[in-house]
Amino acid sequence: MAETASESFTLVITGAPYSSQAPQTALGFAQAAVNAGHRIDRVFLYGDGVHLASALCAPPSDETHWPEEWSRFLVDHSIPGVACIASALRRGLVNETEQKRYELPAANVRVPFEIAGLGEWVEGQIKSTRTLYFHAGD
Amino acid sequence: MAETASESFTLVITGAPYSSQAPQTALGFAQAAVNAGHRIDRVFLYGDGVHLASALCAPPSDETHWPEEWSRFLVDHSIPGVACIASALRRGLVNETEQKRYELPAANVRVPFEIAGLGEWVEGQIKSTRTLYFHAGD
Amino acid sequence: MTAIQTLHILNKSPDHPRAAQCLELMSADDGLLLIGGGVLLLATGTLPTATRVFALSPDVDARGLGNLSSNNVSAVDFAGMVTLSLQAQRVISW
Amino acid sequence: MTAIQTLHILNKSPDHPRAAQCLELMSADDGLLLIGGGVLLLATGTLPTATRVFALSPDVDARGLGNLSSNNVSAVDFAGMVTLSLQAQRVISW
Amino acid sequence: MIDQPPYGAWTGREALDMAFSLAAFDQPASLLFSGAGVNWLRQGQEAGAIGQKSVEKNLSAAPIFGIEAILADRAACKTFGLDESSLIEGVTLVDVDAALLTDYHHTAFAG
Amino acid sequence: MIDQPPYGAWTGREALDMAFSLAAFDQPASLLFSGAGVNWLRQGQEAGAIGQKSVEKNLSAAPIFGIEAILADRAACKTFGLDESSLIEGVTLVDVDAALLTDYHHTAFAG
Repeated sequence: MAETASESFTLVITGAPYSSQAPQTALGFAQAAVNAGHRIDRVFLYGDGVHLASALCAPPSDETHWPEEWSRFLVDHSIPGVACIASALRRGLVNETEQKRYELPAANVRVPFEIAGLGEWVEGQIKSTRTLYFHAGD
Repeated sequence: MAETASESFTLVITGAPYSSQAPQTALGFAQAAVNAGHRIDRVFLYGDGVHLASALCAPPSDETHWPEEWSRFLVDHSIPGVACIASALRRGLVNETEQKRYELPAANVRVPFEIAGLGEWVEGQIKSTRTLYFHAGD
Repeated sequence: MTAIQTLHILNKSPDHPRAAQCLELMSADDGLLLIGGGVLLLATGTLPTATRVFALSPDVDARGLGNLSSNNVSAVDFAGMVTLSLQAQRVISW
Repeated sequence: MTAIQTLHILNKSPDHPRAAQCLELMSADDGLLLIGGGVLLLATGTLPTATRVFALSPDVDARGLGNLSSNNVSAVDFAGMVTLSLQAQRVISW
Repeated sequence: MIDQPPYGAWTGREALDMAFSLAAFDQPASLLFSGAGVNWLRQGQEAGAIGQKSVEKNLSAAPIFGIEAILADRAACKTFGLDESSLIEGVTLVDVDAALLTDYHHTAFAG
Repeated sequence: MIDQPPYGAWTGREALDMAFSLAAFDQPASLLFSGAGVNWLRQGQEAGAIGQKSVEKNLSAAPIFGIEAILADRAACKTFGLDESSLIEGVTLVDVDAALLTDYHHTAFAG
């Protein structure tokens, strides 16, 4: 009996948590993809989506903590999470390298998210079976 | 000859910099209001507008640094800048008080912005001659 | 059931200009998957008739539209969304 | 020139549902101030005729619409926007 | 005034907070749902399915907290297939026109 | 694909960056402007007036950097009063329909 071929995805999130539903829908999709035996090559945060990588969100305790949920999922499945550097620097999302380079008072990127260029998105698009985008709705 | 009566404004910014034009338009309006001899009682950041209070934005050097421009304007004219606490906590904007309370790794609110509740907006709306909103466009 | 050429994933409310463009640019052998605010198309009664239409269950339920789905609309969960996105030749996220 | 009752400040592109609602809800004694993407209404030729219309110059210039302003539209700068917002009895920011 | 559909964006929720805050400070406030925003008022929303909270409870509590009225644009309700039987309780259908707006001193969107 | 008007939001700019990035990695890419997005292509934009940069220069450089085509939806151009004389150089007017989309492997918006 032939096994179901394992496919791979690149997911691009362009909507911010607590502003759009994009991170929530993307997580539901990612979990289902992994459960079905597929691979997620990379999650790429672009535009307002970079806010998902914030280490400083403190939503009310009865609301889902989307950055935390996403971080845990990425760590559990060893999936790279990458925030676009141009989007991130404009929007105030920086890791320690960027903090030093731009002499900023703090860093606020959550583990395991990294900061990198659009090349990571291009590479994902070439490599993965499908690239899906999760945009803000309205 | 009668002097022009001095009026006062509360400005509410709900659109984020580098995502919407709202902070730019609001600054143009605020500068013109001050130049005309009017008072700005308060600038209130709500929803995605709280990102204007970020201390960590590092836009390309040939783009306007909106958080910096706004901070300077507020300091120069002793105008209170207030980010809504509920919007800010969800979106990862925290000062040192909130950093401690929620045990977060850093604080990222820029001087002179403060964090406070919607009561500040209600008060502004009652007190000022006009309350204007600067929303994201699309 | 023939293969889906392009799967159009629509998360915009029916009054959003991008929703109109998405509906305009679909072919008969394409599929339409409604997610997020896009599921409100189930409420306006302006569903395309020539195309297969799917709607993401959690989004349908969240918006209280569970009993509006007609026979022309198939409810799918996230697993179904994954399958659809692989079955189709291409995916466009509107 | 009679007083402006409500000044409607519109920053949404003409294809945005809120732009349509703004235009629908204006009275003849109201004023319309186009800012941001709202100035694109100067390009579509669907300006309201019963209402006084203003457009914020920097936004008009940024979008290359400087020579489209007809006689029915008054260009204002930020100082003019401040004045208008105080002259009107109420302001609605769409 | 709430014209954005539920759950996809946070502005509807944040507009509710604004209205409740006005009421808490004894300022008269009403909520007007128009356009796709009327979908906030549909009965039977199960927002838990997408990890969010339903606002149905908040809206039911609105009169207790001093919100004067929950208004819904009749035409928009019709567009989205909503009538008295499918709307949550306590909603008043109105024809939204220029005259309605002049009944209020301030009109604001949350975003 | 760019369907949002210029300067009010950053997505148009970020879509350009995506296209340039594809070209930089030798991936074939074209830009399609539709809806209110066609207003990015109007001659004589003076974005300095609002503290932003015009994209006219970037778009002129697009062919040099390997962008295959800059397409604009004919119908949208008409809606916004744009014709060959008011468009920047290098733009090809097309009728956007289902057939056009099938010419491309990937179609993406920046937001």
